[in-house]
Amino acid sequence: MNLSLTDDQIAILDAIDTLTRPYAGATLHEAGFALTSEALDRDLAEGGFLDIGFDPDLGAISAALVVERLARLPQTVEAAASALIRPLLGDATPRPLCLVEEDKTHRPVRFLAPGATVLLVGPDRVRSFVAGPEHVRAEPEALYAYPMGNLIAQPDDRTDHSVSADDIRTRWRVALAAEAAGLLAAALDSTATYVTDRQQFGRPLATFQALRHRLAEAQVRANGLYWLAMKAASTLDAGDAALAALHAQESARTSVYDFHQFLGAMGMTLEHPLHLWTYRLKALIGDLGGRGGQALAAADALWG
Amino acid sequence: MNLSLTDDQIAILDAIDTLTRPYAGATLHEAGFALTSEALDRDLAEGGFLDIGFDPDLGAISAALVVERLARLPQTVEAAASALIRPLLGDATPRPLCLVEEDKTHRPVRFLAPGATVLLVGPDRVRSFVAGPEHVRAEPEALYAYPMGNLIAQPDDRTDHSVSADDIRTRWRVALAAEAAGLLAAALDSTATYVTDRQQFGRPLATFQALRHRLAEAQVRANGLYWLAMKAASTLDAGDAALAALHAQESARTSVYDFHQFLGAMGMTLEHPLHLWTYRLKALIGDLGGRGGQALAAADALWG
Amino acid sequence: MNFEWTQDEEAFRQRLRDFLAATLPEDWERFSQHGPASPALTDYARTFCGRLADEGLLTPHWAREIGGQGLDPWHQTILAEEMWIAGEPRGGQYMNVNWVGPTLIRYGSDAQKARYLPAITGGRALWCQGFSEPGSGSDLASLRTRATRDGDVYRVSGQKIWTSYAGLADTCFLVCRTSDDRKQGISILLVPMDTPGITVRQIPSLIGEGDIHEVFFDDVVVPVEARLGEEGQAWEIIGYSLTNERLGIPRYALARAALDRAVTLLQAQGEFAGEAVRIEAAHAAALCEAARMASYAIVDRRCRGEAIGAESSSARFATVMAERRVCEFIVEYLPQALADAHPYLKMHHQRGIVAGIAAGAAEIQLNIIASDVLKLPREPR
Amino acid sequence: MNFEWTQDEEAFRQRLRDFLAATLPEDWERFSQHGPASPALTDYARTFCGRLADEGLLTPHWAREIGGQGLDPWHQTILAEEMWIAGEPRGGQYMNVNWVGPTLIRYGSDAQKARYLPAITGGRALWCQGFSEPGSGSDLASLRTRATRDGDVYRVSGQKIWTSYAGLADTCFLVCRTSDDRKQGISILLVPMDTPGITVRQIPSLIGEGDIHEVFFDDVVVPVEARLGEEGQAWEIIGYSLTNERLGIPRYALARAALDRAVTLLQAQGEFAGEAVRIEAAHAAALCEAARMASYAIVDRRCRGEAIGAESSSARFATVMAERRVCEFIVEYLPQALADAHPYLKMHHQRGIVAGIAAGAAEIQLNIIASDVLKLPREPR
Repeated sequence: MNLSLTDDQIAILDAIDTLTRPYAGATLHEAGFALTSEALDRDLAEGGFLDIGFDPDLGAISAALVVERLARLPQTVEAAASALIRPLLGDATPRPLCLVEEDKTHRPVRFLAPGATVLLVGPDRVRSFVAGPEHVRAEPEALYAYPMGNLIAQPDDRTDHSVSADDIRTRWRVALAAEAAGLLAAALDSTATYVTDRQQFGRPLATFQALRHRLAEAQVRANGLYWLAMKAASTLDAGDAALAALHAQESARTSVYDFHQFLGAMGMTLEHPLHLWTYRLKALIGDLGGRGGQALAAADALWG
Repeated sequence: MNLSLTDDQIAILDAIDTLTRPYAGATLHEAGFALTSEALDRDLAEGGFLDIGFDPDLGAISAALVVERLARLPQTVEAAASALIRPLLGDATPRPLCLVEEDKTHRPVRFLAPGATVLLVGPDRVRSFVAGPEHVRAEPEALYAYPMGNLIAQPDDRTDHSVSADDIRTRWRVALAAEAAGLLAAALDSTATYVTDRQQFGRPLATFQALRHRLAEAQVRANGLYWLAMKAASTLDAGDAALAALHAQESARTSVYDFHQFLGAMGMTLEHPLHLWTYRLKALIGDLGGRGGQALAAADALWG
Repeated sequence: MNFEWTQDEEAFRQRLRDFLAATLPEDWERFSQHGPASPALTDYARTFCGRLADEGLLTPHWAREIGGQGLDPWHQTILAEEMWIAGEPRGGQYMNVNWVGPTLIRYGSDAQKARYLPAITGGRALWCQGFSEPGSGSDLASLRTRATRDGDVYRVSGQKIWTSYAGLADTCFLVCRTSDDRKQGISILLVPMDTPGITVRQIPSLIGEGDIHEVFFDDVVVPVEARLGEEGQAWEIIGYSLTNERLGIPRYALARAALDRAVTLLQAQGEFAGEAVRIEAAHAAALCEAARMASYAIVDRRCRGEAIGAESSSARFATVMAERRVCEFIVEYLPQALADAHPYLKMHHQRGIVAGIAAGAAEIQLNIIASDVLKLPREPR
Repeated sequence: MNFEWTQDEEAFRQRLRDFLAATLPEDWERFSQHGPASPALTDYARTFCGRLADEGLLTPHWAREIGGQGLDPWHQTILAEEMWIAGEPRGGQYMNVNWVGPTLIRYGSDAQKARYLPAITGGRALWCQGFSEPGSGSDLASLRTRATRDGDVYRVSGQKIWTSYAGLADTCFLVCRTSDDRKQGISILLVPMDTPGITVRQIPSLIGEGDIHEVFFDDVVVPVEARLGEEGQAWEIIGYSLTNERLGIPRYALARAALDRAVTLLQAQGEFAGEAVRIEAAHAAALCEAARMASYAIVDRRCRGEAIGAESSSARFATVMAERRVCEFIVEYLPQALADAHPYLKMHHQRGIVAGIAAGAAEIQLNIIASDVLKLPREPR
């Protein structure tokens, strides 16, 4: 076992840090609830960072590292599905790639807009189509910090993919866990900074033990999630992926509440960026049946 | 709505307090893991305190108050099933009354010993028999602070009871919730006393905020459990009973760990009485399918 | 112990439900999701509260001599539950009848009562609560907005933040510093919001339109007669107000209603069959009912005239646990509830996430429980 | 990143498993449930560790020049996992090879090494750890057992508590006070347990036979040569020891093994079909694997020669979470596991409940994470 980053991985992450540095310190005053950046999306795509999973030498583990790192930015980019699932579909698949459970088409879909690829994942089959304006109703008021759209219609003509739906779900779980790991780390970091600066009762909030312990527990979860996600990306084992996604959704649930709580009323505003990470985490909690869905998948994989 | 105790209820609880006062301060040095008292059992039975549920004017709510109060004692007495379930079976039923799920006879049974009544509760039927020595193997080493026995055989001749198994289960849940409420209150009280006295880092443990908050949350749970248990005893509604039992098992799970944690190594000894309440709580957590069982019963009752 | 509602209590609840059904407009749910502080709802609340007053349902729990009907705390609870479940059509006026009015009645001068109570009991007033400041949230005693005595007036300068309803309120219940003593140096002024020198800025928020604000006071002149109670009496008065406010919002009731609504939707979609979703729903329901019963235990004590102390913090925290679990249930199993299709559930989520923060952070409640219910020795300061 | 075991690592694990299968007696599981400190297991451990030593498996992770084979931390981890999963047939000797030996090697005099190391590497030694006192548990620096210099000897008086293995140990790793300075005034003495003036009392416990004791020191004479390191160096030495101890017990591995065992039993009984039980088992497994990976991340850093700091506390707390959840799963779904029928699971439960308390309470780990990983400002003292 060797958990060090390879030289390639170090180089990729360094390049991402360089490319994204201008975006990391975004001011939020004019931002909407879902902060996006077309320029960032274009730069990442042109730099090939979302195609790393196509390279067998780099593989899903390197793609997962990219997804985790990008999720820490205030701006959201559709990276997780593109980097981890598109390699099973082919590089001609238009981005963004929107994952939809076949029986949950009534839920708002992340990044859904005309031109996006909709991937319908059923129990036993995987189909896709490119959305036109007639298939989509934008959902600008949804309380998630992703751009969301509703799927209001589907074309008759959908592409059947000769990939296993189980493999897609495994990679979906890896993508979810890697993205959640980055979101959780960024939210924790943002919260830790706030409570270090914010004074109450004559001392920084961060000096109150109850809060310290809850943030420390979030650190333990974020750290565990990072490693579970990376392991699952490396093995692409169904059990590893389900455990990672379960830990992601459970950790999101427990941590999001605390982070907003520690920001007090500031956590209710759009002037502090915390919601950009926490409300994205909320949007991931219901994927693939929520914690129950991941747990059952894990139990199947682990114990039959 | 009127949540005050009636004069009768006040008189009963006062009488119990008087009767049990000599037992409340038991020294533990010579006590085994499961602290019992034949004298206490006899005094309670002879005083009619375990038959209160037979009196329609007092009813299950008064019986539940008795069960809750008795559960606070260091000594354990088979009161919950006798006080709340025996009224459906008849007062000629020998005590102790041992509740057994028909498909879980391989689990150790609280208070099971020769002479006890074993009540086998199946999905649709309720049967009983009086255990003889040939049916029981004592389980003195089990890590529960109740006297436990294993049911190793059953007689062919069992009494069929013309009561609804669902009604029995509802009362079982009420009994469990009332007993857990008393156990939880006593365990919390014992822990609060210890951390108030115990000094670390030059101050009482109880002055550390993280611990204070976790104990305060246990107080919130204990208080909620008390009221849910009493309400369920009053209404004998299947949904109320399932919610109370669910809250009991969930609160037991979350609180027991913390209480022992706050006692540090002292919580690992038999010289402090905490385990008398906490390990009884552990023994209640698996009843009737555990939290999942109560939750599903509650969902059925609430939403169909 | 009797856990059944009396016939009278049942009838009162039914009367409220009938009134709501007859009064609220068709599109109420979509309309109300913008939040109780939105301009539209604030405007509507004047109509609604006027009708409530006409029916004797605005302040029925107040004493008869001050315009109420002297109904007991159970009725007050039923009133609060039905209004909150309905999406609080009283808007910000719920504060008036829950604690602003009672506080004015207890501490106000005759002139203050004469000036402010009729608008409250008539359903026309809107107050805002000038408590939190940028540097003092939970630590209220550290507030720095200064009221300097200058003859017959105070000159007020400073800043408040997180102020609900400030954009549309007519009067501010303002806590400010009149001397340097931490707790004995703060006083309350009743300040018309159109007084020159007051500037309000709305803060964009997660929780609803127009809900939170910054309020700046720049040498605002307030007559001494506008002071509520004595100089330095604010700490006592606020304690009284908060006790009322803590019981003011029966969040457990809306949380349970939202949970039931979510379950109904899931059932309609065939998504309430698996054990996982049913178990999670039951956990949420258990916490709602535990919070309800903990709250009822307080109401019962109030009915018996007993002092309500730290136990109300226990009920408050139970409610925070319930709100949290219901919000989590809905996020996990009905994510579309946070979108346009389900305004009632979206409204619940927006209000629910505030449970642990508004009116005394959850952590403060835990401190109070530890010290005053469990009687643990206090933390060193 | 490569998450696969190397062939060499796999082979090492298999060799250990083969050794255990060939060496442990038939009735090992029933026998081992009495706990690693029981007389029977302590006795057996001498035989077992002697055989381990013969096979070169007792201290393979030590450097070659001190009797080891210089295997890397991955091999040390595999060794610890396989032993702990097997019920720790090394008994109390696991402490010797994990931290007593390495600490002696780093801080001991030549005479101390010559006296104590051969018994450790031969599998014959049993140490106890004289740290906690009635008045100082987590707050080690407040200890009061006094060692007073008197010419060439120290005279030791005081009391230790919660001392594992004290009843049967041959030597005590004793922390005591040589001056009044809180942290700089404590020193370590290596004290034979048969020294006159030492009295041991076993404390009846929840966690296994012979596991915890009180040890009384009444004017115990200890030669100055028995001091480990300098006077006042104990704080530094203990820091070094604890860093090793924190990684010493891979509780996540036994927790996961116990979970798998419990699931197998439930499957055999037809009780692993419902969603509820499967979901709970998966949650427990996720925490076990999260703790495993957090621990492996530390091992990996050790392999690269990096300093291990506060991150080990994060791995420790992850392990506490995992142990807790597995214990809770078993109590809820397999309550018979805490009884006579399932000695392996009973053994796990007894050891598992200690996870948050032994070797630095879980709360201390959280303090360390807050201060040293998250870099939050410290609490006031």
